[in-house]
Amino acid sequence: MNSPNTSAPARNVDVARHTDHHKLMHRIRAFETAALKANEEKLVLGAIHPSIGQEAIAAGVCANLRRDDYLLSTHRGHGHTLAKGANANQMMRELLGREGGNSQGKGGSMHIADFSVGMLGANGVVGANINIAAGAAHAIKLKGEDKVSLSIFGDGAINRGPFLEGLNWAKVFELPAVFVCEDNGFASTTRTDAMTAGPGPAARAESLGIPAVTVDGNDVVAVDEAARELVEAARSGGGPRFLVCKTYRLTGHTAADAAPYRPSAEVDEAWKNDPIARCAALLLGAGVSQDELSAHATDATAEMEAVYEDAKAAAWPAIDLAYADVQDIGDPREEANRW
Amino acid sequence: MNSPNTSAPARNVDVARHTDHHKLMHRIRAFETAALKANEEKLVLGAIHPSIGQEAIAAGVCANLRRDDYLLSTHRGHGHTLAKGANANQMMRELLGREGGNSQGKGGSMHIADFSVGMLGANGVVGANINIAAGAAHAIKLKGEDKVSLSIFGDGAINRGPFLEGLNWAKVFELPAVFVCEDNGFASTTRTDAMTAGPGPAARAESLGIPAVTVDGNDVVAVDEAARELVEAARSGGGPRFLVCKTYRLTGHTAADAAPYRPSAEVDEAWKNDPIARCAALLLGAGVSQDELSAHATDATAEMEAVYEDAKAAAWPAIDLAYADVQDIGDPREEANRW
Amino acid sequence: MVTMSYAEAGKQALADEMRRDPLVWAVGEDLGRGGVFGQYKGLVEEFGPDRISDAPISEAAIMGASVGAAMAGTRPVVEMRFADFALCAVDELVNQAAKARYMLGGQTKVPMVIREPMGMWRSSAAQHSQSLESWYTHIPGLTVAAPSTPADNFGLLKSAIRADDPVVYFEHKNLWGLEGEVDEAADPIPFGKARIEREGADITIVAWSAMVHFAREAVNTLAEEGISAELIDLRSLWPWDKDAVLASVGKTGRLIVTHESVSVGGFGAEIAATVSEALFGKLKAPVKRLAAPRIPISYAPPLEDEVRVSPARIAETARAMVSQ
Amino acid sequence: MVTMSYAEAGKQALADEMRRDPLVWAVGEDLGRGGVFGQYKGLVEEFGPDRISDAPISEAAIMGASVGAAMAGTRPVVEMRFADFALCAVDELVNQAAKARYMLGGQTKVPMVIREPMGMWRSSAAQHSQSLESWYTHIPGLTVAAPSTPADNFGLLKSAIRADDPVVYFEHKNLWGLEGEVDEAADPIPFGKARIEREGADITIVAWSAMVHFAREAVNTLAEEGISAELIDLRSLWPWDKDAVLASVGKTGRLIVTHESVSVGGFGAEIAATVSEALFGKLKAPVKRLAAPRIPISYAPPLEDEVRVSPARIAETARAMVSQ
Ligand SMILES: Cc1ncc(C[n+]2csc(CCOP(=O)(O)OP(=O)(O)O)c2C)c(N)n1
Ligand SMILES: Cc1ncc(C[n+]2csc(CCOP(=O)(O)OP(=O)(O)O)c2C)c(N)n1
Ligand SMILES: [Mg+2]
Ligand SMILES: [Mg+2]
Repeated sequence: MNSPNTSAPARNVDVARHTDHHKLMHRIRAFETAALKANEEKLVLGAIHPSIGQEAIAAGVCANLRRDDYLLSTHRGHGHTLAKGANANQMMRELLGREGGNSQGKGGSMHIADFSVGMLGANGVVGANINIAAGAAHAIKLKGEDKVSLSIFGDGAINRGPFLEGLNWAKVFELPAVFVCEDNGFASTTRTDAMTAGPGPAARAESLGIPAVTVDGNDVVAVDEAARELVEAARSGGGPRFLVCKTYRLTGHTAADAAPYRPSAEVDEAWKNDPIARCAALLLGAGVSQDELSAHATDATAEMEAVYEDAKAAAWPAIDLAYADVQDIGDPREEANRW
Repeated sequence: MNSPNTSAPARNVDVARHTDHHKLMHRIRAFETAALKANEEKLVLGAIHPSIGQEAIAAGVCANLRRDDYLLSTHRGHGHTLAKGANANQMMRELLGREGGNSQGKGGSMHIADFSVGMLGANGVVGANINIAAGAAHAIKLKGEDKVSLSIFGDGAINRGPFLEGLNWAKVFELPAVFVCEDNGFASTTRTDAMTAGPGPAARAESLGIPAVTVDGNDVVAVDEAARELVEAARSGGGPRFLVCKTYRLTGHTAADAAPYRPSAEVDEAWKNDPIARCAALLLGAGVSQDELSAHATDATAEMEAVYEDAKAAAWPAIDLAYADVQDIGDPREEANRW
Repeated sequence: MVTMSYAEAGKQALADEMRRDPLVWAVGEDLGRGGVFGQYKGLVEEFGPDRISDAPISEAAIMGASVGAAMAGTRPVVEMRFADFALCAVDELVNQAAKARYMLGGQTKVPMVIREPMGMWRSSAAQHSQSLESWYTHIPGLTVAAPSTPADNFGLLKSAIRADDPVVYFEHKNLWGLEGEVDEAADPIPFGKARIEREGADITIVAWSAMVHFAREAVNTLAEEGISAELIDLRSLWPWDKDAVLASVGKTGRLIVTHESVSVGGFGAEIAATVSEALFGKLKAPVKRLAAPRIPISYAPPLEDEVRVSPARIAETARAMVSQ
Repeated sequence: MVTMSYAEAGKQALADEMRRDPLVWAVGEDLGRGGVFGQYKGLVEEFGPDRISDAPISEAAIMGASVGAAMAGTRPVVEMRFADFALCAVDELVNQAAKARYMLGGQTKVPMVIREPMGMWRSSAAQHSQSLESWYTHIPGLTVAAPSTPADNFGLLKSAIRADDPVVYFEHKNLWGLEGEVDEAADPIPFGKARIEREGADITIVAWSAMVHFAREAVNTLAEEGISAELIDLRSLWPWDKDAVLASVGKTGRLIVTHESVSVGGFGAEIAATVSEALFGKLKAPVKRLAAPRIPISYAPPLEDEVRVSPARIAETARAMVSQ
């Protein structure tokens, strides 16, 4: 599934850029580690889907997006959202259902969104973000803007109808849309290849006239470079593009899933291919000190522990919010039909 | 779109088989001609979608199906249904909403079906028959039968989600399913290629691991030969197969559509490629007399005129049927909630 | 005041709003050739194919892409062709469009209009005839409208396009050709305001969409017999004009709710339940629902007609209630 | 009699029916590993992967293929995982499964069970919490069930699997772990027969699914205060046991209908409208619906709780009605 090769080939290393990746990946990992702790402490209330092991995709892809570009994500969206520039405090508050969460505690992890940085939402329905992203790209085209709209989804999503409809749509209208498939080998407890016919996501995209590139999704440099080209092509009027990132889900499907359906040796092996360690090795080779690299980790951990403390201390959202933002027309309170 | 070449290359002509095709195509044409007349006389009550010009697909494909194989069709399904062996009298009665129609007048043209010959229904929802056909194939596999399930749909249907989901399903479960796309260049008033990304139906099927063959759909011999191989492969456990038949819709989308959105020269040109004329030319070349060929036409016309007369004379279905076959549980009459 | 058809009124409203706001656009299958009922005829010539946009046969994408396009600042008008086909895009409407604003804590709104031609249209059979308006009244976040006249189609469609949230907009297929007076300078008609089509003292009849016209026939018949019926056209079902209905039934003491869709689980139940509760002890007769039996819609006319509530039946019911 | 959980009862019923009839099979995502709620645990070991079949994430194909598989002589049990995801397959359910038998003039039946885990399950938010049972009561051709106990889940699921037409089968996510006595030798429970959970004289409370348990709490509280409430568990909503409800309300003169789904357009409206009409002049108080406000379901517990009807609120309402 993923390349077990942890030493990157010799290449020109952009130290500043990859240092940013390294920091960001640590921040994502630390955020999710804190979220898992919060989950154990029963302070996260709904399901959370960690992206541990997949951080290179979030970092590498989003490094190529502007703040005003659009991003649409999945149930496994913490990393993407952080990488797009969302505020970690607001995100953690959202996961804990507290006041000051991005969505005022009304959405939680599976609906994480931050419109202030162009992040238009994770989604609880597999594949639903694909058409929404195509539509955001449609708006960009209609308004004559130079933004792109990028959606990230899993390898399980490619079997849903909206995958076909959304990609066809983006190509028919030649929209500035980029589709990124995180191919982590699993859809919940099922190995994806058992339920996926044919050669996979890239071939499907190509059959719809959309150029597709496949990369090692645990190599942040490869992801970054591929994404740069694809985003650029889409932004400059070249029509939609497709990126497949091969990776592995190091945790269970949700925080509650111990993943007994796969051998631990497989997981151990996959840990050797940890994208953060690979990025660190690259930077070390390029002359960055181990101390500095370690500092990224400890800084991230400290940041996210504070983020968690902040969220823990936050109040519940005001009850009135239950009736806010339903729709402008009609009063939902009047319709409560209670005694 | 379709090959304008009306003279078939020299080949070994199976006169008996192609004579059957020729007769059948004339019967389909005559049935629809009668239906159009019925429509003009306001005796057909809902929309009808003629398949005039596409008869070679119905004939060539269904010649390779057994009576107990399953067929699922579209809104444009008269030809397929006749070719599967349905009774023309029952069909015309159905189109006129009369007693003795296949579905007792409850479905009409768009829901034409004849379970006694394995024809499980046309469909009013574009693309919906694809999943249903995959499911019938699934049942065949579960029951260990040697049937196949074949669905026919248009080139517009390949942009609907069920196309992806149904083909993926059939391949994942290696089902005895054959998918036939009638590529007639139009979806209602819209040229399909304007709304279809990428190289088209065959490439999409192949991206899902399903072998696909493209033929001139106005050449009944080519359709027959290709279908034979594909049906055989599916029947013998080879998994699903895909057939694209290039053709042209000689009439409007429905009987009510004068098709002003296309130049008449284009239609005139397409008439030169009439599949019936092409088949006749082939048989003539193989020694069949013009008289015999003409007799096929006049016999078919006579048959279908009688069919129309029979339907015209038939009574309306009994009112009680309105409440029959809703479901076994619960009485719909009781729920009429009328005074 | 101009005379125009129901279809033309819709077209005129859309064209006006598209002239007024460059962010309004329409998308659906075959729109470039005027739409299947001609309700977009000529618009592509004025607005071009980007704003009167064709679409692949991809209802889920039409709906889902419009959600994204709405979030990204445009105002899509979505054409579903037949209300039945909107069932190919329910996740996009119910799980996405309707919930996004709330679920995302007000970070976005989803201004879109979903046009769903509804209802029985001679011998269209079970997959091209449905009226499922009650479904959408049950979904928080959605507004639901069902105009019965050209003037209402003009005024309500304008409101729908200007609304900042998704509006499910049911046009009745049997009304496309209906002619009526339209004041082209009139303000948009707000949702939740019923139209008292006829004042009366003895019984109230509540209807919407095409059923208003059947009810009017019944009211005329009753008038000849000296029974004075008040006919209320709800115009929108969510919100619905509870005040107008309660005021009317408070006066007449009797209510018939009639709709084309299935009686069981239909919106008539909501109205009947609400009125029965609010006017408990003040009604002169039980509230009566006249709607379709719980059967799919047939192709053959005599069977199809079993599903229709006729003016005669409405009149008969009213007569019996008044003499009770 | 054996004690088992609601989830186990469903599993047991399915296993029994699969042993009895080799044409019964189940299909859905992750079934091979027991299903997301463990409700299929161990079944693949007994029946193999063809009959406890995994599926791609393709709800439309799961539903649509099952329609075809049912037409071709098998009896699929379709797992939708969350009722919300069934919205990705509404055309297949409503336009195809529900209508095929009728539309094709009785040439086929479509025996399939659509299992839809429903309802609020702490902090699952707007896309994983919905209760849309009223929708399906509105669709001719569909049977709708919503069991509240292990015994009912056992008996009703058996009936659903043996039924020759599509049954939309709502299991409540909050009930999976609920334990109860099940008679494994009992006959399947027919649809349309309510269970009188508690007899009473002063007021009738009608509920289904998880709400039965809230209502029972309220009934207990009321009993301590000397108010005798009759609690009816409908078990199936289509058909629903009108006779039992009318008999009960005929006796008590008062009715509360309570459900977890949104009040507007909910099935409570159908019951309230029916009872108000049938028992006109015989009621001691207006029929009261207690159900959710018309808002999506929030993630944060205090906001989510705004959607819930509590036992306290049911008791309070009953108290007020009885003292009226
Ligand atoms: C339409 C739909 N069906 C099923 C689910 C349940 N579900 C949630 S995540 C998931 C697996 C998704 O797999 P993939 O797309 O590969 O993403 P990953 O979890 O691997 O990131 C499933 C089946 C859902 N959320 N939506
Ligand atoms: C889901 C759905 N969307 C739209 C329609 C309306 N419609 C009926 S036929 C048709 C065109 C179909 O084109 P194609 O699949 O190429 O078949 P053809 O008519 O050319 O045989 C359309 C859009 C429908 N029946 N179902
Ligand atoms: Mg995956
Ligand atoms: Mg076509």
